[in-house]
Amino acid sequence: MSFISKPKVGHPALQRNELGLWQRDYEGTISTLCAGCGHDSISAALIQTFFELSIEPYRVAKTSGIGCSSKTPAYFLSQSHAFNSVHGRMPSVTMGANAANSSMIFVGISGDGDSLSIGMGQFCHAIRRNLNMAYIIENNGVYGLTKGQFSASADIGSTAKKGEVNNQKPIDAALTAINQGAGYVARGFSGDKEQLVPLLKGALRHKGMALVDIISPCVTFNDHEGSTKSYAHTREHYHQLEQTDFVPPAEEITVSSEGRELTPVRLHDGSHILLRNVEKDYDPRDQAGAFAYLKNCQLRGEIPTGLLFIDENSIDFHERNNTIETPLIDLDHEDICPGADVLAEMLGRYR
Amino acid sequence: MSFISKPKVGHPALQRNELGLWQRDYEGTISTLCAGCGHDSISAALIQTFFELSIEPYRVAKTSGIGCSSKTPAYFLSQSHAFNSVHGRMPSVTMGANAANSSMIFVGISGDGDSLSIGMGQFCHAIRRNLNMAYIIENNGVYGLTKGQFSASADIGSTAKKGEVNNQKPIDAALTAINQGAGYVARGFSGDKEQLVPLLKGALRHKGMALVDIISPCVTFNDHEGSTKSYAHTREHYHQLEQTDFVPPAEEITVSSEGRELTPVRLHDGSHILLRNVEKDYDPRDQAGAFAYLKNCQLRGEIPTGLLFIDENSIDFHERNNTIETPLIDLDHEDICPGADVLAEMLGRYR
Amino acid sequence: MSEKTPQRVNDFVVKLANVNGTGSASANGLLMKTIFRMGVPVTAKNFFPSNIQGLPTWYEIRVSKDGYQSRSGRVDLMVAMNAQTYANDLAEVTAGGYLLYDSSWPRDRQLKRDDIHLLGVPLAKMVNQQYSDPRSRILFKNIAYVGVLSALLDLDPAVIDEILDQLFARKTSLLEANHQAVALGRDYALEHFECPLPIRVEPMDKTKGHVVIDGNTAAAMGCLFAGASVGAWYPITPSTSLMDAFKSLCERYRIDPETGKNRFCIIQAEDELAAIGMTLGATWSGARSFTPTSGPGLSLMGEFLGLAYFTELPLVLFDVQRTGPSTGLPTRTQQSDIIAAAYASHGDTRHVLLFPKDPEECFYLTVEAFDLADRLQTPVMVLSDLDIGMNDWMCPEFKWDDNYRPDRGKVLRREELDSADSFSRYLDVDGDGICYRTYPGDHPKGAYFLRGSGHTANAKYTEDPDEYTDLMDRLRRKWETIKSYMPEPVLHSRNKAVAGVLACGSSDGAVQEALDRLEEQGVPMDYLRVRAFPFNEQVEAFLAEHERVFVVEQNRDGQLKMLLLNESTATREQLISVLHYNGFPLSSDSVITQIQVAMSARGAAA
Amino acid sequence: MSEKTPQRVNDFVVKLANVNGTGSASANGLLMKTIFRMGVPVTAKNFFPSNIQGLPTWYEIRVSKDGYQSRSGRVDLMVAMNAQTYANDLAEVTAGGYLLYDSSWPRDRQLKRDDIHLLGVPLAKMVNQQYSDPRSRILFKNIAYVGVLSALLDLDPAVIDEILDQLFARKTSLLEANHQAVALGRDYALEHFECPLPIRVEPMDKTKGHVVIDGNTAAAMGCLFAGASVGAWYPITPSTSLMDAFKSLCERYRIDPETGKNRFCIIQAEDELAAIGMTLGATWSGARSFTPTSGPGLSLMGEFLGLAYFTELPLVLFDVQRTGPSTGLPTRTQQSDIIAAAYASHGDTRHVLLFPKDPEECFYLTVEAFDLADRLQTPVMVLSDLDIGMNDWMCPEFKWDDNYRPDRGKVLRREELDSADSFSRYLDVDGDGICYRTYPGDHPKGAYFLRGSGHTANAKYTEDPDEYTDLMDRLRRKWETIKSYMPEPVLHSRNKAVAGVLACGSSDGAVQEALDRLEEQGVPMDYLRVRAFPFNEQVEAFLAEHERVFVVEQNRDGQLKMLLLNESTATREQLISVLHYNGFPLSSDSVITQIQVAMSARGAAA
Ligand SMILES: Cc1ncc(C[n+]2csc(CCOP(=O)(O)OP(=O)(O)O)c2C)c(N)n1
Ligand SMILES: Cc1ncc(C[n+]2csc(CCOP(=O)(O)OP(=O)(O)O)c2C)c(N)n1
Ligand code: SF4
Ligand code: SF4
Ligand SMILES: [Mg+2]
Ligand SMILES: [Mg+2]
Repeated sequence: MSFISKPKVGHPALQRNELGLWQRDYEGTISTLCAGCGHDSISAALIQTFFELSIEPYRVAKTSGIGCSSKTPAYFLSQSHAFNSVHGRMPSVTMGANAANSSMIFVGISGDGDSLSIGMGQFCHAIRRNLNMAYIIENNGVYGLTKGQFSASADIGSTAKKGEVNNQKPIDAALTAINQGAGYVARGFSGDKEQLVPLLKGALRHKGMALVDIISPCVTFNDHEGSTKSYAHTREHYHQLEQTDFVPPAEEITVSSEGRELTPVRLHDGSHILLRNVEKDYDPRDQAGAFAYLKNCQLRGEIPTGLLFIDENSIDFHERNNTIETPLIDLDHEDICPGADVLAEMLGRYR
Repeated sequence: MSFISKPKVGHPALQRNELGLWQRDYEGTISTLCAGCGHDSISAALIQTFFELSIEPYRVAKTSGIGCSSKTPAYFLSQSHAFNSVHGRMPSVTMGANAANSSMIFVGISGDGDSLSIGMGQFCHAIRRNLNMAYIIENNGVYGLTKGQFSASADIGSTAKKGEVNNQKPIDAALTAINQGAGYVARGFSGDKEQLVPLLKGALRHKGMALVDIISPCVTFNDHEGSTKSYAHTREHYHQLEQTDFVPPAEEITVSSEGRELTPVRLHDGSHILLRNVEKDYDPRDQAGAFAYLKNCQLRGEIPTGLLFIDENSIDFHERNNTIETPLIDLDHEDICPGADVLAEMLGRYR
Repeated sequence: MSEKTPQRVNDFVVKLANVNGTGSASANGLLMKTIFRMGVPVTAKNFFPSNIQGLPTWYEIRVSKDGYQSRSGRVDLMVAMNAQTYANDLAEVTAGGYLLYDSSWPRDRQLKRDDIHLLGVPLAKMVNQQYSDPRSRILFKNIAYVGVLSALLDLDPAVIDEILDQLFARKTSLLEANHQAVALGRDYALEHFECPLPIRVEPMDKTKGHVVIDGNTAAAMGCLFAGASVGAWYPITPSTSLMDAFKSLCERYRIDPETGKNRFCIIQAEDELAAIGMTLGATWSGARSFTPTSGPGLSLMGEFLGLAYFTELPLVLFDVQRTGPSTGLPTRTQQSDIIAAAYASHGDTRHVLLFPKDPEECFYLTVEAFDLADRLQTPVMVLSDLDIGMNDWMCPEFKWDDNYRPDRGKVLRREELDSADSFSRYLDVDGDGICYRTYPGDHPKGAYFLRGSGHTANAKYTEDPDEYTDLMDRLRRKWETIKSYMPEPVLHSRNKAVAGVLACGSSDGAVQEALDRLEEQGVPMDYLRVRAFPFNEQVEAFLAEHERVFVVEQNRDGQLKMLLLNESTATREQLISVLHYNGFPLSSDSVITQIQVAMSARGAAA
Repeated sequence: MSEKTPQRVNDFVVKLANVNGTGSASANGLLMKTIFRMGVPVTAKNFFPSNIQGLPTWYEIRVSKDGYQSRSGRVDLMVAMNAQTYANDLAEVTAGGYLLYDSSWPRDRQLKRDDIHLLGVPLAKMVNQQYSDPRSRILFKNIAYVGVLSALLDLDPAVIDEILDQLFARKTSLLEANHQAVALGRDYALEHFECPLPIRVEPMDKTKGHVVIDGNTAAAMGCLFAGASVGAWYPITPSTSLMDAFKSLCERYRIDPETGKNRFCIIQAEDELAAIGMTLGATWSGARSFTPTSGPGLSLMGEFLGLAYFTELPLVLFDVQRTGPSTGLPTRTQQSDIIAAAYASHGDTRHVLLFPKDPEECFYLTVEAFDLADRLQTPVMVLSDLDIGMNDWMCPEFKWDDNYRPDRGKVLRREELDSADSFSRYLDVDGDGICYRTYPGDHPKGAYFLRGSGHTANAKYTEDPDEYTDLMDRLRRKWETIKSYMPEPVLHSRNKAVAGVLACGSSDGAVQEALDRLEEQGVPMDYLRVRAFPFNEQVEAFLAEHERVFVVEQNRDGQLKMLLLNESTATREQLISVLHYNGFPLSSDSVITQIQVAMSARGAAA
């Protein structure tokens, strides 16, 4: 960032949304990330997403771990609640917050280091629980904040700024999520907001774990030649599976003339994601097929983006656990404290 | 276990092996696990395996975490070195031990709780590093030692002893390993020693991460009706992909009359695993194919066993990292201390 | 054989040596409960191995008309049901005492001791004649020795029957067999021995209004009544049964009658790091939330505890202590996490600790822990231990005041925020170091950014040295405030006390008994039982009033003493450690002996 | 304008205010090195934000003919290159001092102070005329102000040229441009200002035999020379550069000449739990192995540290401390992990700590740490801090004795085992509490079972109370042995000292300087610098000899004082805390002031 404040992120947005809010009501504090950092573009996409979905900021809970990426919650929705926790533990904090108040909209922001190294266990288990949240990984293949070590998502053969070559297999966040059965798995690129915003909208509207793995180049430590997470490399190997569109619940889906390649995917609240296939025959509902396809891309060095996998019938944590709809924090004490008589009765067993 | 000492595990083994050792030289202390526990059968299989491979016990490093399963290292090869560490952290301890002395034979024993809950991160990263070890998960779907809570490998719908139903998706150790690119992934059953021993032999001979996920029923907390990890359920849904045979380096592979269904898989030391297909068309060299097949089994409630996946060309940690062959602990101080003159030269840069 | 055993009516110890996984637990419980229902004060300690089946386990019942709850160091009657431990069990019997064994097989060579009485009963033989399937044989052998003991100890058969009737009300098939097994043993004893023994039970009226309960269950009840709605945990002995109990309570008392849905959320985490993370997420959201754990889990929670301290999140953590370090002896007790808990995490951190002495206090201090955590906005750790948590203690029935409402502390909710001009999360409005907080989603004005890095009064990021110092100084000021909120210590004064004794938690019973004995020996002492850290004025006053203070605790390094040295005006010369750390609960005789030795050493030196 | 500035030859502070990520680091380093090469003692502290680019950063160079290394609290010349911090930077200049700023834009309104001298140089303008591409413009602006300063401070241009020639020996394209930029600034200054200023550098001969180096690099050299072959870590500021340095040293000096293969193994772990697990696996195997970390990482290592203590595994851990608690201020310094480190983990645990005072000691104490860890078979933690680890310090060149051989302690290797009758891992053969160990794979007789649960002298599993107690008591005995192995504290006595001062680690410089000043003021004090925990006899002797001891440390809670209260005979009355914890390195004036205040308060009270 620079000291002279940048123009506020996003379009001048001369319109108000359904809540009567301006896009700038969805902005955050001035970013302190490096000028050009992919993460800042993601903040911009998030601002647009929340604005367009007309979500009340104070109904949003932003959570994160530690890293440049995990600073992102400061840079959008400053009127929301945020919990910037410790390194790698965003999923557990989000789980607890969601347990206590399931009525909030949860968006967790993490990095590849935060989620795939120190946070790998919590990441997998949050998926396993099918925690209802949008889980965003700002994936740059390095540890930005600690100055450029390879992260677990660095590809074999990718080079560090000073020339060191990574020789370990990458952990692919999307493949891991698909394997573990996440209900919504998408991949985007910080440099392609047009594709990203509908993917983010879908993630927010999907009920259950929605992973959005976003390639987000680190201009300071991983944007050189030889890096496979640079802007240039990503653009070159970028492979869009579908064109994506988000249709809110009320709107009708107009099947255009090219209707036959158009897949509408219904989300829990009645909204839809419209997919227009680019890659013929890619079926994001087929787990094994998606896995095979993506593994193949990995071998070819291609970066497939779009909605990679969706299970529209996934059952979220609270449903599985039979939790009451009312957020637990809204229950009165009388609703949860059985009272003196019951205590006496209870103690009867111990006499 | 019972106080009256049980007959020593294994066949009476009237033969000595190539080292002139008896099978009882490979035994451990008397098990303190419950009578009938699957884990004890695995100890027996390990005893047979090491005996038949004629491995010098003191050249073996046994590592484990915490759990009934993690007690196993006490019950075989009492003349070996063992490191019974803390819960979920066996992989890191093994990694360090292997870094210091790559000449040892590493066998790590873990449980489903130990590896797939608290240890999920270390499990995935040990695979990622392709640490040269046999990684054994004694998988019973519960936490035995803490008295029967569901573990992360418990299937949806499986019931606990007192009737509680598990409602979370399982983490499948083998699928996770395949996804992450482990070079050797097998599944066995504590109740089928015949299949298990060759799988264990292969795991010990494979150079790199060799996972053997072994269904190992917990007779005390998870062997009732309704459990999907009971002896009965496992036997019923057991689905052997191949018949397996292990052929040591020196021996010739005799392709029998039914030769066409026989796949010899060559391991790094020149030994072979011979696979005789039971499931036609199952190809353990095809990552995406294996994944699809296993996912399908999961849906059908089938338990596929055998060598699930192999990558004969996998490159282990030290090879990737260019570590010297000599175990580091065998280097002399002169080999690693540059000496006074070099120090003076080195300090020149700081003047 | 031996000297005559003196009469020990309602004042003796029965110890039962068994093999775990053989169903002895229910037989032993039956025995204990019978005595309790006869109105005689009784407690029991269970010594079990860290495995599931086949290893030695002991159950020690102390019958004490005076109501002493701790171990006394004696064994009047040993029920030796485990051949593997015969030798030790035999050696443990107090001279003049009894050893009951299974005489189905010859054991004479093993059972050599002249100063005690041997009582052989061919239990296995008897039972094998009666029952045919192997499982029944094992189970009813245990019930049969209860029958034997009922005759020897003069237990009321009607009470036994009553308990059995209640236990097997729904499994009538088993009921008859149980009655039968009791009779089998009882009849044998009446026929072959002179019953009752000099050690025996006489009905009293001292257990009315009491229950027999373990501390983990009591703590779970506390969580239920305090209104905790989220619990996250990872199983670990000896804390596991706390969440088990909470869960079954919730399943009974927290189901929404209309929808059948849960008014609670319990999450079995993947490990302790996740468990505490979830707990903190939940308290941030505004729920009362807790996590139970034990030593290794506590060590894993260090990083998050520092975050909670620094960001001022309420948190209730139960550390049911076991014998450390490392994996240690997972099924044995100790008070050895005091320092680890008080100063958990890197940097300048310090935490509130509560020390319940028994299940009763587990209940009340748990409720208080939630109130304190909310009021003080910081982690509150309840330091229980295996002895309290997993053993059955006799306690007065817990009482509940239906007027109780949770003290949520300084929280601004919708209405207050509506009318507020502005909100600063970390502004010390009241000057006591405690600020106002909000719940996410309540109100737009309540939004703030919680972070473990440097933050201003407005919850903005800062690296400014002065803003950082302000924050740290306020937290220290808050610590002073905290002292005034701490539950008071309990003082037991004695006339002409020659010294003070200070202890905490489960040491209480042994200390109380020891001090009675010492007073009888002409050495009266005052006793202060500390119930919380940080220490408050009463602790200071006690220290000021006593030149010599014996600090009794169940660890090797004198951790409570260390806390006193660090955080009170106590001096090194003043404090004398009385330590016990072999994994078994503290016994009164060990306290007496150590104090006597220390007194005479001092005396000699003086 | 203002009063006349007194001459401060070779005794002044220059502070440079920059924006991070703009390449100022190399310009500032050039400045410092020039002064060093002119033979004048100099140190530098870097204050940088926890981000990568665009936030304020400062570099503070202290030129001290007397060789003082700490901050003094004054700023004689501020180079204000960051408009965002003008106001504060201006305020910080000591009266009579100078502020150099970029006058390319009008700044008059912002720069209002009558008691200092303003020096405006149109740096941006000048540079923009000279260079066209934006990157060069940014970089060479920095080099240009070095040129300006060279004239103002009377730096030797030949020395600057020499350094540039060495730096850009391989990038000749850049060399010329750098020379040019220096000249640009220098010429401007010579033309527009009266050069040199009263604050200026005069060549001396005081830096011969010295180097300028940071502590993390020095510690890495220590690891290299001590023969560490396995290192495992997870990146965390400010410890990261330790492993970076070790890695590049290894790549240079540890490649097998024949095969080109590595004679080392460095593993970037997935987190700190894994890092310490790997380190322990490696030391178990017999390698010298280490892990560097900082506060949050230390908190995560608690469970494994307890295991290492209890199973007696050697381990060298570097905790390069930063400002806590929690994430805290990751790029600021503190000494606030002392308690967390000393008592890390649940149960009765205690650990050896070493406190290097500067990079030189980082080197020597690192080598000693490995010897001690092996000899004592327990974790040894080197408690460095950000100030030591990441700042450039002037130190005497490190020396190496080629006769050094690692002290691997009590290890039985192949030959010894061959002739041994038997081997018991945990048998106290020598009576000092330290037992013999073996390396896996060395010999069949050496095999043993390492476990964190209860174990006998034979490394067998046990839950027996006596065997457990024996083990714990032996470990305590070993702790007593450990004391005699600890590096001695350093005593600085003064004639007729009126009190004692005790400190550790990076506080040393500030304390030494403060005590010189206090002696000048007629208040001489003795000073003991503690270098290790547990404390040994010399520490006791110092405490015994001083009625009052000021304990100087860089944390809020007086953690070193707590250790003294717990683990020495020090009394509460005797110890007076001098605390500093705002994240910046300790300065001598803060020590002086606090001691003065405390003295007069005491004096008044007496
Ligand atoms: C427990 C702990 N260990 C290490 C660190 C240091 N650390 C801070 S951020 C980070 C890595 C961040 O990488 P990533 O999540 O990919 O975020 P990025 O900066 O690349 O966006 C590390 C290792 C820490 N803060 N806490
Ligand atoms: C840090 C920590 N947390 C919890 C425990 C308690 N614990 C011991 S074993 C175990 C689970 C073991 O399950 P698994 O690995 O499946 O082994 P099994 O007993 O089923 O063979 C747990 C939770 C522990 N020892 N350490
Ligand atoms: S270092 Fe990289 S990831 Fe961090 S802010 Fe800069 S560009 Fe972004
Ligand atoms: S509890 Fe289960 S896993 Fe543990 S020893 Fe018994 S049968 Fe085996
Ligand atoms: Mg990253
Ligand atoms: Mg298990």
